Amino acid sequence: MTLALEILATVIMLTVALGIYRIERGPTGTDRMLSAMLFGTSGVALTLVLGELTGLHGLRDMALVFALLGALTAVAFVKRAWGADD
Amino acid sequence: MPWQTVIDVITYALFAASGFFFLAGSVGLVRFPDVYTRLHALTKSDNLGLGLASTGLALQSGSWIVAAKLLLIWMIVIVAGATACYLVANSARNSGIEPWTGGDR
Amino acid sequence: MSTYLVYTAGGVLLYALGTYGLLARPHLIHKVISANFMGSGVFLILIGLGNRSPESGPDPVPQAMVLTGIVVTVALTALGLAIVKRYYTATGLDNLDDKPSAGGDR
Amino acid sequence: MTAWLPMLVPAIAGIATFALGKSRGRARNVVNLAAAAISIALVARLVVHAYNGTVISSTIPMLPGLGLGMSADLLGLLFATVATVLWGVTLVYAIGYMDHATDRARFFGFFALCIAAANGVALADDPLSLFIFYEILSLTTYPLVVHTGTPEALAAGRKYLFYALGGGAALLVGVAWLAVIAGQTPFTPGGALAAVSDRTAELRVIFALLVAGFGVKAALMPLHGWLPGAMVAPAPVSSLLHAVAVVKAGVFGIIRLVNELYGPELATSLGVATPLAILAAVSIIIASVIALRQDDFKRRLAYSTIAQLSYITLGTALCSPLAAAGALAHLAHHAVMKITMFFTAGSVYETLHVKKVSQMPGLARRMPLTMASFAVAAFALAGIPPLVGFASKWMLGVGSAQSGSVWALIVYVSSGALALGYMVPILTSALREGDHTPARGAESDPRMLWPIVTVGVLTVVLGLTAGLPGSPVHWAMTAIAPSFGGWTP
Amino acid sequence: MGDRRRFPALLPLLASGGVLAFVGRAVLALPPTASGLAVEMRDGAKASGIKNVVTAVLLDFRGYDTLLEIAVLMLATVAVLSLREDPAALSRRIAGRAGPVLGALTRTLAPLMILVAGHLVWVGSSEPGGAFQGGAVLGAAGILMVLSGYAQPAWAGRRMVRWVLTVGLLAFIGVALYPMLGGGSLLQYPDESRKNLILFIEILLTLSIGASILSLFLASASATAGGERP
Amino acid sequence: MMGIFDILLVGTLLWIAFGSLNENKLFKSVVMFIIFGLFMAIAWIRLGSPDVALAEAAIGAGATGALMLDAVGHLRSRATPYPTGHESRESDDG
Amino acid sequence: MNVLAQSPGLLVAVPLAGAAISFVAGRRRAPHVAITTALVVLTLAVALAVHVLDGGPFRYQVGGWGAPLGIDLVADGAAALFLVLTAIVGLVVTLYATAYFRTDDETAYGHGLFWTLWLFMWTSLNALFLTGDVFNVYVCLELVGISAVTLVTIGGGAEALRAGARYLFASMLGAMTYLLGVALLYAATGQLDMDVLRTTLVADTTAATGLALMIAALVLKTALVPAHFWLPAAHGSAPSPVSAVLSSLVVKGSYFVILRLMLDVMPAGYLPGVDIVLGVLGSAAIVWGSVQALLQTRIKQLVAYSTVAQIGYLFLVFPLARHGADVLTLALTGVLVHALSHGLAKGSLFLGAGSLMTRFGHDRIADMAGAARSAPALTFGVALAGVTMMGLPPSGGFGAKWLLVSAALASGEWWWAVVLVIGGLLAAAYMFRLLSVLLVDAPTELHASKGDIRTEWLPLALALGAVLLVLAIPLVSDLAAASNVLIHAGVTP
Amino acid sequence: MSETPTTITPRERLRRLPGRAVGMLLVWFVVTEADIPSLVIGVPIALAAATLSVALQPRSLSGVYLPGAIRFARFFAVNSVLGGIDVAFRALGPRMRLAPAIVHYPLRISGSFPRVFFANTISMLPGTLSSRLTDDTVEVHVLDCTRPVIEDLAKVEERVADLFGAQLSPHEGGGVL
Repeated sequence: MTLALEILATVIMLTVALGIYRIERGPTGTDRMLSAMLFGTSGVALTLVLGELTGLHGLRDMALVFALLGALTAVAFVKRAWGADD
Repeated sequence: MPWQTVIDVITYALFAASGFFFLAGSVGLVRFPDVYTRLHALTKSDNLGLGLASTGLALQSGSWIVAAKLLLIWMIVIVAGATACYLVANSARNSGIEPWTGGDR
Repeated sequence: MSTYLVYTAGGVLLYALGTYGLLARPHLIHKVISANFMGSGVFLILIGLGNRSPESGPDPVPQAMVLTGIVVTVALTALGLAIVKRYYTATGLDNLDDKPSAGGDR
Repeated sequence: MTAWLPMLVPAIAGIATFALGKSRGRARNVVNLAAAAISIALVARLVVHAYNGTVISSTIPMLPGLGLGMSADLLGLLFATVATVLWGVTLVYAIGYMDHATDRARFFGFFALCIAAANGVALADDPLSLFIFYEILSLTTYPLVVHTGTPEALAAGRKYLFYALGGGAALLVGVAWLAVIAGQTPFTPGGALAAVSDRTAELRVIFALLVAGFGVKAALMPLHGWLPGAMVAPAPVSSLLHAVAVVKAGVFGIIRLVNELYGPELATSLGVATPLAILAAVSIIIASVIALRQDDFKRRLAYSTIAQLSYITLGTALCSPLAAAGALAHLAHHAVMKITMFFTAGSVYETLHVKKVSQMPGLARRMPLTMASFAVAAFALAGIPPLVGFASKWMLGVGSAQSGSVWALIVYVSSGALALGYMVPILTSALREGDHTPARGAESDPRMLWPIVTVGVLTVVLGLTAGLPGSPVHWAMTAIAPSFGGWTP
Repeated sequence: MGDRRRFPALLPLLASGGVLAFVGRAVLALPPTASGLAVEMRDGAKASGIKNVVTAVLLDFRGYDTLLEIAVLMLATVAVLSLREDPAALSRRIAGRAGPVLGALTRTLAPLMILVAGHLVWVGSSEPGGAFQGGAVLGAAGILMVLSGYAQPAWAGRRMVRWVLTVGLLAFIGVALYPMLGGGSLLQYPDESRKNLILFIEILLTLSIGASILSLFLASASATAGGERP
Repeated sequence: MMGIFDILLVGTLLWIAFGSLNENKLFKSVVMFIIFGLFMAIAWIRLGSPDVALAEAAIGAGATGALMLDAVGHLRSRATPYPTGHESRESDDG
Repeated sequence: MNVLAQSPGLLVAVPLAGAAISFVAGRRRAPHVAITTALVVLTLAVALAVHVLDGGPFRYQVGGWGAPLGIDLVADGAAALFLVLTAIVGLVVTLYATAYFRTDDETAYGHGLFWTLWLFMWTSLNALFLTGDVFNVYVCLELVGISAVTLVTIGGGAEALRAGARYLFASMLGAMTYLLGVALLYAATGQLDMDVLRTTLVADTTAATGLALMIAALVLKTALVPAHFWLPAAHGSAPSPVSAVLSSLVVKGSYFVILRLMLDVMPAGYLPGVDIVLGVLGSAAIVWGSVQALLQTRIKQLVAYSTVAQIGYLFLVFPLARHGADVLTLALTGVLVHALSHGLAKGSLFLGAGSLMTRFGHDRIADMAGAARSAPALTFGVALAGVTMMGLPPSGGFGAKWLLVSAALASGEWWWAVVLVIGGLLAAAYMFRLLSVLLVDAPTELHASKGDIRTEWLPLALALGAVLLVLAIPLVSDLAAASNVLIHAGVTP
Repeated sequence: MSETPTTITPRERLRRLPGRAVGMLLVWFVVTEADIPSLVIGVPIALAAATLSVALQPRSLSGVYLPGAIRFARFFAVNSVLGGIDVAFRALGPRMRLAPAIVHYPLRISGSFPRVFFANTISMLPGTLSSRLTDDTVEVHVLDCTRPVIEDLAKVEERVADLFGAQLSPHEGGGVL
């Protein structure tokens, strides 16, 4: 099971890293925000998997926090930095 | 086949599927031509990937309350993700980003 | 290559990168970001090096220090951004070199 | 505590003057005159004690291992007496002179502080204390030099500061170095450095530093540059400070240095006295020659001052008892003579706006009393007996001959001749017929006239009484004797 | 900071390169195992009865650091408040309510955030969590409410908000001073009430930290941006 | 396996940091920075510091991002005035 | 409750509580809170000094744990001196600020939050002077930094904001570098308490690197040349009471930590050459700062550059410390006296400059003629402060210069004395450049408006304090003898 | 689409509080993973959260219809998986089969919350993404306009209406942008 979790973690890590390519490329600010949003989901998953892996069950709270706050960045982007793209 | 092994096998499958969807989401994010299509990739696959991974983890934990908590997390992610998705798409529309309709790619 | 060393090395690189950014990037927000990178680099070094005790697990003292450090960094970041914004309102500049725009946000 | 009072009373008067502000002129005059009277009384009391052999002293701790000490010995009291008495006289003159000037509170305040500092210099018990008051003196003089606020006054002030602070810096290093190698070294007749006399190299450097420090105020060439320019200050300032307190503080420092810090013996054996003497001799000749060619009245007096101060330095540097005593006596005598002259210069300027020797024709008739006093002082300065300058010059000459320095005697004699050379033309110019109409009634404001007459008379009286006990000459010999191991004249 | 007209970024490059070499050498010179103060701290934490060692270090052993850290946060808040523009101008700019989608999100998430913040404080003594984490979530809830128009920037300077901002620090100081009455030193909690006092402080601190983070945002959310442009 | 994960994570961190600074587009830098904070939180988990991770997550995903984006919005607001054409179409959400 | 023994804890807690209360008290009542706090803190600082004089240095265990588990505060003679200095300058600045910041504009001066920020700064300074823990120093430094930066910007205006931003980034760079140093030091030694470090520190690359980084960071925070680039703008464009505090106290805070690290924590020669480098940089600061001050045309810039120069003196103690206990005693007492006298005099100068600027409505030195007549007390205060700056007797500055010159001469390294003398002369040059303008005669009707009694006389009071400090030197040297630096160096008082 | 400005009395708010508080307490229970002692602080916090909830959303959450909810959940789960698979294959396919378009869908469902719910649901389902919600229409971005989008959306709308126990008027049709 550990190995499966480790592989899953690495894969998720890889996907998030892939998402960074989108920030690099853009072309609009909105495109870049997508990567931040990607983390809202992948980060939760990564946290949960790592939490299971390390036996730190308290990390479920951290996943909860990620989930709760994940949208905040997008909201802030839309409400405060809107138009701050290319 | 002992019960635990069954669970483990199911978990492996769930994890594999989860990894697949995460990967697909990211590939979509990279490959899709415009903001709106990328948003599709992001919201659908990743939420599905998270759901599958959570299910796997819930199975492994073998505790209802933990499963409930994981479900709660997933639900929150879905609600937040859908809203964020709407907001971003909306702002993209408002800022005049025209959807890609094929052709120039 | 042990885990702690990977993160510590990353921390050192991050710190150096932050230093460079803080000194060399003219845009004020870049400077704020750079300072944050420096902070994160230091935190990585602190906790990375605190992870060298195989029998007793990670050292809690660096963790406490880093928690304090994070709070302080947040405070500094908020203050920095507030000053940058006021400065921009007052002068229309986003750098300290009197250049109209130090690279800007295009 | 008593030893502090001659310094503290003028200081308090100065602060009180500031506190009274610019409007309360009468109160200010009362305070200052009263302070002067009290100071004179205090000094007199101390003199009586000192003559009876009890030296009142007191030290308070200040720096680690070092204290701030005051000691009312005869040597110091001579300078203190000169400063205090002439302060009283000058105050009267200044009240008249400054009648219409602005910022009088500031003027009189710093004036009193200057005297406080001068008394501090006089009674300081050790190099550190001396240095401290010496620097205070520099500082409190600056506002007086720039008092008029004109550009030339500011330039002169700048120059003055440049020299004074440079000298102060040299002095600081010298005094600190001395403290590092010898600790607290209270002035002792005959020398206080016996314990460390083997560190010759350091002691030579320190001597040079200290001479450089005191030499600035003593206007020892080439450190004299500030003095002629500083004459732009109001006349009372020039008279008191540049003829009495400030420059005398410099030579007094040299006297303390040679006689009571190093001691004549050590100074001779280190070989530092002779270069000092030569420097002083050169200063005398050059300054006298320059004085000959000055048309500006006060400038001529200034160069005369430079020459006369070097008399004292030379006499001290000869390390001969009689010359040293003569130098000390000349310190007092020159003060009386020079103050008369500066009073005259100020009076002439304030009343008739005469600044140059060439504008003087007719002056003798216009201001006979003033010019008579000036004439007496001028002859005294040239060393004409029985006036006051004669006695000290005689001692200096004889002393230099006794010490085997015949060249010094020649310097003294020739400069006496030069003094006549630059003083007599002033008198002849004043006696000539000119456009100044004779005065009806008072020649100038009586508050200016009478101080001049007083010091003029003093010039004569002190000359006549030079042989009596208590006269500056006797006093100087008594004060100097211990430095030369019980020498009796 | 460096002359970038003629030597672009040469000085910074040297500085960071120097740091890299210098620190790298120092890190590599370290022995691969060391325990620092971990053992002492764990033993100490056992004695103090707080299961989460990090929390024990933060609020007990090095509580003084935390006191000052809270002061830093409050100070930064005061600082940002002092830098804010005219409050009247602010509320003119930021008006208007959220739309239905964002509003629904806020209405759903904000109460949940409060729950989670409370939970983080509660578990802080045994699990990861604590006042700062809770406060951060609380602050985020506040920010979300600001962004969706449920909270007004003009509140930033209000007396009520000031009180909330301060109450944590004041309580902390009070608890820190309290042992002095009995002859103890600053922050020397009495053994019998240690846990409760820490929980008490943490709860109030969470409120203050949340208010701080919200105020940091409120006070600086100053000018036109996003949907609020004129 | 986790060795790969660690190196991937640290490499990504450095990549993000470098990308954030090696960039003149302010908004990109800021987004990179926000992502950076989230990756740091993961790094803390790997270093066995869940408390720090939680703090970093809470602050990185919440306050810092919002503050940064607000600052970007502010700095953009005057440098290039917004086109005014959108107002009529604007819904209250965006 | 034994106030004397509890004074270290109270010296931090009281101003912190004051800061919090002043925040909730609101704009009108905050000044009263600040004045009350100032009086209490002054009392506490004096109490601490008395306690140290009576019984020598003592440690105060916060939380009762004791090092290495907890954090200890260290109350020794040097700390007591800085605390008392802070309290005195703090009280005067507080009183001055009640006049200076009086306005009806609600939003002026940071919405009336000056008081809170100032009390926070005071807290952090007290904490910095007392702390015995290297990580706690970091927190304190950040507190100082944030409050200082904000106070610089509190007057508003582009110049102040620009200076504040520059200051902030310098401060960030310093803080992060310091923390990196702490990280390495902790990794190498596993200790954070300075006293434990002192007894356990052994030769070690990592620990040495850490300490070197810490010192470099503190040097940046102290604005020693060439890390002074942020100071003149920050100190020059802040409101005057703030400038006074920054120049007279804040730079001393980080300097004090350097002093502790260099002379107390590290064994002699632990970082070879660093003491010389610091001395040389100090000398460079003296010359460069003074020359720059001489070239300034605006009054506060002049005073700010003077700070750059005066900071240099403080660093001469390090090369001198290698020459045995006697020289160390002289040099340490010298820098302590210098820190005190500079603190008082620079406070006076900045407050005086503020009053002059209010009076004239501008800050150009050249156009300040006639000040001596329209504001004699003020001019006198500036002059007295100048006397101390120059190191002329009778003033605290003289005592400091004397002690340092003596130490230099006693060590045999006379060139430091030359630097000191040159510094004094240059100080005289720039101070008299200012004074000579103030003394110039000029029509006074233009600016004859009466200043508030506080803005006229408080600068003079501080300057008088700086001058009269010369009489307190025995007391200072007693306290210096009760400092850990000297006690651990084996000096018996 | 603003809410009707009917005032809600404090009494009404108070009446909603217990229900919300119970709900919150339930969430608390889940969040703390059934930690009983935590109720000491959980009860007041749940009350606080409920108070905030009521303050933000004083209106009743318009009674969810339970059988509808179950039907909706099943529908959502299946379609969400389908949505994921759909996008995944489009993304990973060698030639991305994309034919995006903007569709305006006239809303039939009423009430603020159901409409938002509908818009969010659209975003989570295969090939659709709501991008603007106005008073009477929802603007939807579709990945593949070759599919019968309007019909799909109508089906979703029905499910959502079912969830809230509401009836829908017959459809008048929408259009592709």
